[in-house]
Amino acid sequence: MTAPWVEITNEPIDLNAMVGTVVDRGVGAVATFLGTVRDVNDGRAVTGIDYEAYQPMAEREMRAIADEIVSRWPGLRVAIVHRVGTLQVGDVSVAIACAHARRAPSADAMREAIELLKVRVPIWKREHYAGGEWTWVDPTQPTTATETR
Amino acid sequence: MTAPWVEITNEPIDLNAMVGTVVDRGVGAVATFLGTVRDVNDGRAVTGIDYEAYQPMAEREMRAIADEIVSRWPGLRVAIVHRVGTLQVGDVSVAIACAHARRAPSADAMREAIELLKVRVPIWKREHYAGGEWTWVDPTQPTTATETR
Amino acid sequence: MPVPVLVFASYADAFGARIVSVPVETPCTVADIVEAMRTLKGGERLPGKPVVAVNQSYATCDVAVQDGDEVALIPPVAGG
Amino acid sequence: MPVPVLVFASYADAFGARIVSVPVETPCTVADIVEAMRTLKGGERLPGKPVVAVNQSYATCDVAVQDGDEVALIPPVAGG
Repeated sequence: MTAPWVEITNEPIDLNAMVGTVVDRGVGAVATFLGTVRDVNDGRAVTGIDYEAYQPMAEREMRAIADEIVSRWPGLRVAIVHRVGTLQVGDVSVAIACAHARRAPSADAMREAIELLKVRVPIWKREHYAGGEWTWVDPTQPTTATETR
Repeated sequence: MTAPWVEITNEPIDLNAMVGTVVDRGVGAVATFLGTVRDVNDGRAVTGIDYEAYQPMAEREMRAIADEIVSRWPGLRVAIVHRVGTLQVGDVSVAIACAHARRAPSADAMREAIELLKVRVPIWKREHYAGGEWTWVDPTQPTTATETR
Repeated sequence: MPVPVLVFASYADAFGARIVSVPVETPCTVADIVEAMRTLKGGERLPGKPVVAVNQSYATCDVAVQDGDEVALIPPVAGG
Repeated sequence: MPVPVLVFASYADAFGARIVSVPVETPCTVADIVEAMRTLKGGERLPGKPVVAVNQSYATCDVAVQDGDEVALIPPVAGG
């Protein structure tokens, strides 16, 4: 696969493979970002997260983000992969790789990509907590209500 | 191996393995940086790079950098690996992985780590150019003189 | 003809389905669809201004919807 | 007793060796070692203020060097 590689997947994310798709002979720097499931959020013990996506639109938005950052940092090569399904603590949910001749553009583009992804790409997560409660995370709310399974 | 993992190695760098050492249950974000050998530098066609290190001091400085960024971003988990020997275009020369509960510290620490590495760690590179010339790269000089092999 | 609307995550929980058949006459607007959805069971759980996508692009409330368009209600996103 | 000094990269090319035996009397200073190295073949290629490490830490020119210390001359670094 060639850059930009954007994908919603059910499988574990292979960062080495993503880096392989963005590196070419003109690349001197690759900045990557990984989101991982951590065991606490808003002070609550998290046991796992279900990720759900509106897959075709999510891939379309991810591709739009890739195109936007490439137009802002010409020569950039981008891969964005988001995993869906049930993830455990420590699993990688999203990976972004930005490759460029120079390190500042690769790092700046990586930051921009994850920020844009978080506000625009139609993906949702349901956090499960110790004790069996769960909630759909709503970043627009200061705290989120929970439901009991 | 546990974080911080710092190493000078002759072997290809496995980014997935590095990420594995910095992710733990409290980590929500991992920012990584890879330096790769590109086919042109200062307008000249590069055919390969020899990296040389003062290994024990290089590892000591890399560990000092890891310690410094951990003290600046508490909770950070760091891996820094630099490859030495003869590298081809596209090969990874250096990899840094910074893991944290939150993405801003992971990304900021990654940027700081590569900047510090480039000014402090005793590693040198000899670039080989199309035509057989080569030079030890001196970032303190605007342009570098070359010698013929 | 009713418009099938894709719903996700908390909205799918609210409506108890992943596709909701919304009783409107096409052509109509995004706003018409949202208002019609409020009258359905679960619709009371929609926020004041839910985000809508038409044909996989974010759409403002005045955007027209024709037969065959893919309409989706987008809960607050939380990827990453 | 001469001090063995580790040299690397372009400095190793200049001196034609990776360890240079520098004729100084210990204890001495980093500056003494650098000045003694300038008198050796290849020493004319050293910059005005070469960077020195003693026992794997960067050292200013007034740092003392004893027998057994590990001294190294550090060319401009270019890692990454």
